[in-house]
Amino acid sequence: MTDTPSKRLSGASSALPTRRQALKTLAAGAGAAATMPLWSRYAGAQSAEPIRIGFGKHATGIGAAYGRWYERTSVAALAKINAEGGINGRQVELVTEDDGTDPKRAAEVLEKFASQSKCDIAFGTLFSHVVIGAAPRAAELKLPYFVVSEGHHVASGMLNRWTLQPGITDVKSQVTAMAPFLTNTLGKKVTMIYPDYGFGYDHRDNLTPAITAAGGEVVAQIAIPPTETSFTKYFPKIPRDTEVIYHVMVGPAVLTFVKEMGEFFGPSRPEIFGFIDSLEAVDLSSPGLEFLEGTYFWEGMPRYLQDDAPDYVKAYRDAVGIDANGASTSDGADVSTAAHMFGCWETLHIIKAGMEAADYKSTDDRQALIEAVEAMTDMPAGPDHPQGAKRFNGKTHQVFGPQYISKVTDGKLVVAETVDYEDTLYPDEVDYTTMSF
Amino acid sequence: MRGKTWGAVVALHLGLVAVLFALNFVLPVYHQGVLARVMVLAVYAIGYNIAFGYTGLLSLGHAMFFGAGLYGAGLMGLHFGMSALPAWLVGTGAGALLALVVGALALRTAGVSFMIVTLMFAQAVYLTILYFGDITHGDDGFVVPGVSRTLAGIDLSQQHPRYLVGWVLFSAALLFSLWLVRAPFGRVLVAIRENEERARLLGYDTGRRKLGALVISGAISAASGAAYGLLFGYVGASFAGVQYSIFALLWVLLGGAGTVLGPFVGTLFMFYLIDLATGVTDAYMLIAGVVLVGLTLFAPQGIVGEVRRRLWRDLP
Amino acid sequence: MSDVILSTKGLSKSFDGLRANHDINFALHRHEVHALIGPNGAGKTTFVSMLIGRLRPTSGVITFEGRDVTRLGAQARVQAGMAYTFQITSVFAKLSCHENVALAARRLGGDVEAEVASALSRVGLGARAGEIAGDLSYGHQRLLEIAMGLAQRPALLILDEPTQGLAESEIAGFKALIRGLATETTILLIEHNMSVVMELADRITVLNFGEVLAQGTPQEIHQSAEVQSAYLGTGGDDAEH
Amino acid sequence: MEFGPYLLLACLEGAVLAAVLALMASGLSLVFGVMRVVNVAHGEFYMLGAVMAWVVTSVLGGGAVINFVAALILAPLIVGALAVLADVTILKRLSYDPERTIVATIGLLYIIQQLALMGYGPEARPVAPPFNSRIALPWVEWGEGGIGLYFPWGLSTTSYKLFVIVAAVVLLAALRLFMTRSRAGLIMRATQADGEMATAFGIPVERVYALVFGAGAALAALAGVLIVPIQQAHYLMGGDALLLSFIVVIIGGLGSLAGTVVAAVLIGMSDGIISVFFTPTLAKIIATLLVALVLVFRPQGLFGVRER
Repeated sequence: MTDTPSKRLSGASSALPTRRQALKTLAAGAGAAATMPLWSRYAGAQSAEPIRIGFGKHATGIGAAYGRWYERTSVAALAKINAEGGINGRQVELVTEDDGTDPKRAAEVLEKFASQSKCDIAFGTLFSHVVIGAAPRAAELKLPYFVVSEGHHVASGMLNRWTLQPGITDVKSQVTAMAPFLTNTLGKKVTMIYPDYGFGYDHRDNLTPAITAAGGEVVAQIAIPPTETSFTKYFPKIPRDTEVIYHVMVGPAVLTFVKEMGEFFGPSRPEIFGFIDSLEAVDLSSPGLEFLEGTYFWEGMPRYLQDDAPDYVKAYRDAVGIDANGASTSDGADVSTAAHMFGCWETLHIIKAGMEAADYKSTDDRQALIEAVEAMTDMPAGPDHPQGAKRFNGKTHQVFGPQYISKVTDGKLVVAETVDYEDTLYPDEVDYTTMSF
Repeated sequence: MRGKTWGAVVALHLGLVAVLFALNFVLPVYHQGVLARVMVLAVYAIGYNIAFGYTGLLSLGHAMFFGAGLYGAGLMGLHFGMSALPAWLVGTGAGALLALVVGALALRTAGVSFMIVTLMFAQAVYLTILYFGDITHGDDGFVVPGVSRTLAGIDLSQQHPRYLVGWVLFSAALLFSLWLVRAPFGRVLVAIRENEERARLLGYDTGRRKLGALVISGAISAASGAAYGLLFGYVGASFAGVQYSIFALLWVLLGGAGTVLGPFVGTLFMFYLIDLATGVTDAYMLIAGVVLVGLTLFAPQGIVGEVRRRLWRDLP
Repeated sequence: MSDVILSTKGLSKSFDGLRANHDINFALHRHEVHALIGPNGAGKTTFVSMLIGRLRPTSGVITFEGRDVTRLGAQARVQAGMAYTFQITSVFAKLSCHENVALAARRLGGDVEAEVASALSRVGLGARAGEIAGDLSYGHQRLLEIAMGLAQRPALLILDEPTQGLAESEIAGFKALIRGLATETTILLIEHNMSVVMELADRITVLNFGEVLAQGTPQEIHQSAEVQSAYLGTGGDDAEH
Repeated sequence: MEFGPYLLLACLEGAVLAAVLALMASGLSLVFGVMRVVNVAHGEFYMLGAVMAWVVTSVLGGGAVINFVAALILAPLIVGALAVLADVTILKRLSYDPERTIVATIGLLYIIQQLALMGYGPEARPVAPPFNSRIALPWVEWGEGGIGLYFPWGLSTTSYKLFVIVAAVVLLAALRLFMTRSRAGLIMRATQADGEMATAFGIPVERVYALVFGAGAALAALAGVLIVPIQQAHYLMGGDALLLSFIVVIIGGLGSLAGTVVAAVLIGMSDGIISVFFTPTLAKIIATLLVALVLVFRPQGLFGVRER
């Protein structure tokens, strides 16, 4: 993907999946532009060059299932933005590169965005180590880098002024928001099961004090290596007096994990609460998951269409192409990563809002874009923010939003409780706005 | 080798060094960045080549040396705020030390066993990095602090200083390996590769020389890892994983094992191959696989090796 | 300096209980050409392999230049002054003749170029210095082996079947070479070709079934009834050469 | 959980791992034993077995039992055929040179893995087990009224897991019978003992090599089919399985089938039991270092006899 846009259009005969989608995005935008009033088209024509957003995609490696849905959501969001006239009257184009879920490649991909494919900004990527590996390059390249990672690394101050996370909440706020529900509704004695690496430690380090603060107690912490493929041997470490099991696993073996947990407990299980990460992109009707009936999950955004869903949520789901069960409308077995991918949609809308606030014209305005986003605070729920009302903290570059707790009912996830963003806040750990660009 | 052709060889290598220097000022910014990266990684390949290409030690665990350099330098910066040069030296030293320990054990084996033993040791090193997550930040890795990315007041994260530091390191490694293969020590390494028993019966202590070669190889690989961390600012466990051991093998095989220029050519070629392949397919590692199989089948000598075979027999 | 450069006492080697060498007492005098002969499977190669250090003896002692070398590795013995040429050619096939010999000479330091030129020309390969060793004919590779031995300026040169595969004319040259060498070094020759043995050797040791059968001058060995009978059954025609 | 039931559970889990590992490692060991090459792509054949099981299941769309039996037959055949193809087109042309073969099979590893990613996708997909009922296990207890049985919390296994153990035992016994009693097995062993001699006796060594390579891959695929109802088929699942098989084959003594099976049981069981005492990552570090040291100091393996 090193050629210029004009070449790209003429060379469409060799169009490839990612390229084809970019083209579709463009075509949709062009069609929409034709229907708009003349002045708008004129404005668009003035700077015909589209705004280019580099999208680092987990297309291969362990993050691949997420990458696919992140891309679908992003393409859908841009189709909407373009149909509504683009950004500052310019069309927006997604330039997708595989980062291999690998930090080295992700850093290279950022270089490619900045200097080769002439992207205005970079965006994307979930896995923490990939973000942490790539972020220093973003700062060196002075390339705004909007991540959709849910890691705490942004708000912890580890990264830099050019890296922001305005579209998805971080694990620290998610976890602390769960503690009251856990202790008040499910039980006081909690056993945690989490992957034995950074993402799991975020859960361990944040949940334990939050549970204590809420009057409960973490009775055991069981770390499981991320490469593990069989889990039954870890379950005996769960103390007998456990009232709640809190689980969060990622990677290809998540289904095995949940299944074996069910087989372990049989009919006499404690209350079970999990982060949906354990089952993201996994069909709840998969064999072995029957036992999850009646257990609870954190969801970033509900996977199943809720009865009381507002119209903008329905519109969002239709645009992305997921059915009432959160699976692809074209393939019911292709389950989405609904709890995370909304972050791409919202981030792209924030980029639009930021660029318009900064009157973004060219890459010279990148700094102004960062400052414009830093100045944002409240983000009302609506078509741009279908997951719910949020507040952005410009100092920590981190957004705070609602958290959903859903119960498996008749094989579907039904929202049982919603935690508003006010209850997920925590003291600032960094002030990026004091750092130099 | 007669003096005249040696002169041409030196001219070729110095010429490459000069061209790379000049490219800093003319290349578009993306390719300049790529080349800086390739030069630093080519140093890793040069290190690997000394063990594999010249001494015949087919290791499947060199990522542990690269990782030792990366973490040795990065941790000094993260925990002690050490500046770039001493941090780099610590990293390089850590790699040399690790190579000494691993070599003392692994060199008791040969051939297939050596491959597997090095693979296992590297795996243990990788897991150790994960295990001591409190210090190493485990799987996430960490960003190298700015203070460690400064050399004599120059910010190494800037485009030109980074390129030039990479160039200095690469040039030093390239010319060192050119010198080494002509030096008596290097020639004995080649003799060991060709026929270890015969070399031993010429009175050479082959065990110690292999160990020496592995330590040099490990130190150079670590020098590359340390520089990589300091220049590009990120230290992570994936660099110590099995795939990066395979990469070194791949680059050297592709460029030509046992040639001085091969590691650079292989690294450069493979980088652009993958860079272009990602535009065509998500499964770009497929290209790596096809290249590996193709090389073993059709060009075991690699690119520079084929040049030597067909065109320039005295190319070292 | 003792007259005996190398000796063995009670040297034995067995493989899984199979006796390959048994209780060999052997002495090699300085500046002699000593031939080691015996029928196939008599244990000649096992014996020299222990001398040079490629095999560990099961029991017994090897003394070289007055020093017990039984526990030393091969390279240490070579450094002490032994040199060994392989029975099956074992040159560095991908390297040039020059580099092959230079590798042998370089360990000693000194004027390597002159040493290489001299060693190659002594075996008659002076004109082939630039050729790749693996491209040489088999006979020439054997000569290259000898040149590598010479370049080490050894106190003791062990030649394992050096004339195997050589043409008649080359054998003649080889004989002349060895005669010339006798003044500067000691030579232990393992050889099948009886004409070479009889012409070159000052003394001969005969091995049979892993034990010393006889020892003496060529004349004495030639007349020994024991040796005759040992060779009659197995390789009697060898003795007729 | 009390220590006794915990240990029993760890042993049961270890036995399942050991069963699958023994099958897979036997394939690796067979290939190394007869052909003297290390097949680094072996883990990918295991993965292909699992993926094929999913493919067969979804194409047939019959009942769980029929699907599973079909997968058990078809997947090893398909994977074995692919391996034979790889042998004929690649390994044969390398003359089975040990080092070049390793490099080529590393290439093969990436090719298979990435093709699986392209064709099958990045998801972990499940296959329904033919039967799967939870079996709670009792434990003895000395209570006031003497010895009593009770069912501890969590002490259970499933009928399918027990089936995997039994199936592996049967398959390994069959393999042993095949190698020792059948003519084909005899030919394989003759080739293993001395390839040149075998050629001299008119054994078509090349064909034997191709079939052995195919059979080794088929064993890995079989292991993959058996495991997929417990785990799921995923395109990256071959890596860890390969590493474990390496460990087993090395500990068991390269090329010795009996040693391989013993080592698989040892490694599988200890994996379950070590996790009782150590943190899992530390256990893995210790295990890998141990394997490296075994190769360094006892290259014939723990159970092998030193070759002269």
